[in-house]
Amino acid sequence: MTPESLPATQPALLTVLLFGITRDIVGQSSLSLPMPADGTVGGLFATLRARYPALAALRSLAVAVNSEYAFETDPLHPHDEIALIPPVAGG
Amino acid sequence: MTPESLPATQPALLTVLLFGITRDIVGQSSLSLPMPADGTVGGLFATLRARYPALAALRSLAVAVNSEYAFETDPLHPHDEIALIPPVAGG
Amino acid sequence: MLEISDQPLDVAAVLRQVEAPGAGAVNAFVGTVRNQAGGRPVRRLHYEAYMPMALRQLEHVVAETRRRWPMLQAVAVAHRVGTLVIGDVAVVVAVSTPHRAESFAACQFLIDTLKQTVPIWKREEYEDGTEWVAAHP
Amino acid sequence: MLEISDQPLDVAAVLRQVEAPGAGAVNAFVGTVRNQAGGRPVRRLHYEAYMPMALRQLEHVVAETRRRWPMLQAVAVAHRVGTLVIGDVAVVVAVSTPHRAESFAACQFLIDTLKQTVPIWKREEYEDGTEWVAAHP
Repeated sequence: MTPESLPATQPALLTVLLFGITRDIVGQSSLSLPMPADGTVGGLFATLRARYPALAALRSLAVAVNSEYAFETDPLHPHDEIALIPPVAGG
Repeated sequence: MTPESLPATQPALLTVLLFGITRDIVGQSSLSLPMPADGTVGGLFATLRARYPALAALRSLAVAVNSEYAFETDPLHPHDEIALIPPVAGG
Repeated sequence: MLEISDQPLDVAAVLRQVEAPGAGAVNAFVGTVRNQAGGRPVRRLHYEAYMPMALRQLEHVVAETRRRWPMLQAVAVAHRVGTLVIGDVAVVVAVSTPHRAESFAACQFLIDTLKQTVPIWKREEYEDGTEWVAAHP
Repeated sequence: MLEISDQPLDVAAVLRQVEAPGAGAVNAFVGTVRNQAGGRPVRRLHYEAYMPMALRQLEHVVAETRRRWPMLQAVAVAHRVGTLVIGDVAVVVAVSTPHRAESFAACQFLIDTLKQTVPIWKREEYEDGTEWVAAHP
């Protein structure tokens, strides 16, 4: 085995829950994604926008970490509950 | 009979309904009063204030004629339904 | 529905009156008897209305509300008279409109104006006496 | 009481939650399903919530409302999820306060903020398709 293939060097996987129109855009209700290189919410946004250009057309898009709205600079951890929050429309 | 005692020269009587604190002030739920000399709501106000000085202490006092708030210059007629309206406090 | 009644008010029934297929928003105000007024414990309230002037003036209030909010779908007002105890419902005002903001504004205008113009009076009963509310400055 | 439920909402039950002996004023907002949206006939609505984030955010909204209106006595919110037809109740917000004006202001703030922050989505179903409400500019 080369060092590159050791489990310790593989990026951790994040699970991202999808709701509303983001579930329709992605075509599934959750995504498994590698931890972004910078380990932040902003890095995750970049990955998602690159893979799913339709997300850019939404009125707004937020990321929630453990049931709270997150800032782009917030760090992500492998066991966080992460969700993509398209424009809400309760009431 | 002198002309003064002829029925035609006696002033018409008005009935004034009393509610809330005005009923307490007057001590009865309606009053029979002569038509004021000028035949207006303002004249009736003057008669009432002279007889019941406690009315002047109220926050406001209105006269209603036939279920509508009346102006001081409005004329009164013997068959009008007249009421004294102290400050209202519904709700 | 405009009602002045000496029977207990049914809040849910008043709300049902304003349901309408074009109305996405209902706002309701419910006024109840508080246990105190200005820090003084209240035991009971006695409401009286001058009927039919109260109903007439209520109609004027509703007409003016409709004039200001032409999109108003339905209005219902029920006011209690007689003797009420703490927690009893004294008044219910409900309106329905297509959208939310108008429902709040119209309902608030309606109850504010009702309190200013509809000939209803209330006498508060305390441990040691009674007083006509708002009678004196 | 903060509730997100796939069962029909009982408006009267939500109102009863905010009764309080020190509260003279109750304001309630009821959002129902309209028969059209922007002139387009609506057949049904499908609501979904991200639980438990929705409950957490609802708690934040209530906490902020209490911070702004410290005299608030009680608050109750019930939101429906699942498939709703015309006339169904989607949301009920009720607050009680000592006086009238605060009840309107606090209730309006609560529903306005709920709509901005609580992760609930709705998809309108028309004769010829469906659309996620507010998703696009």
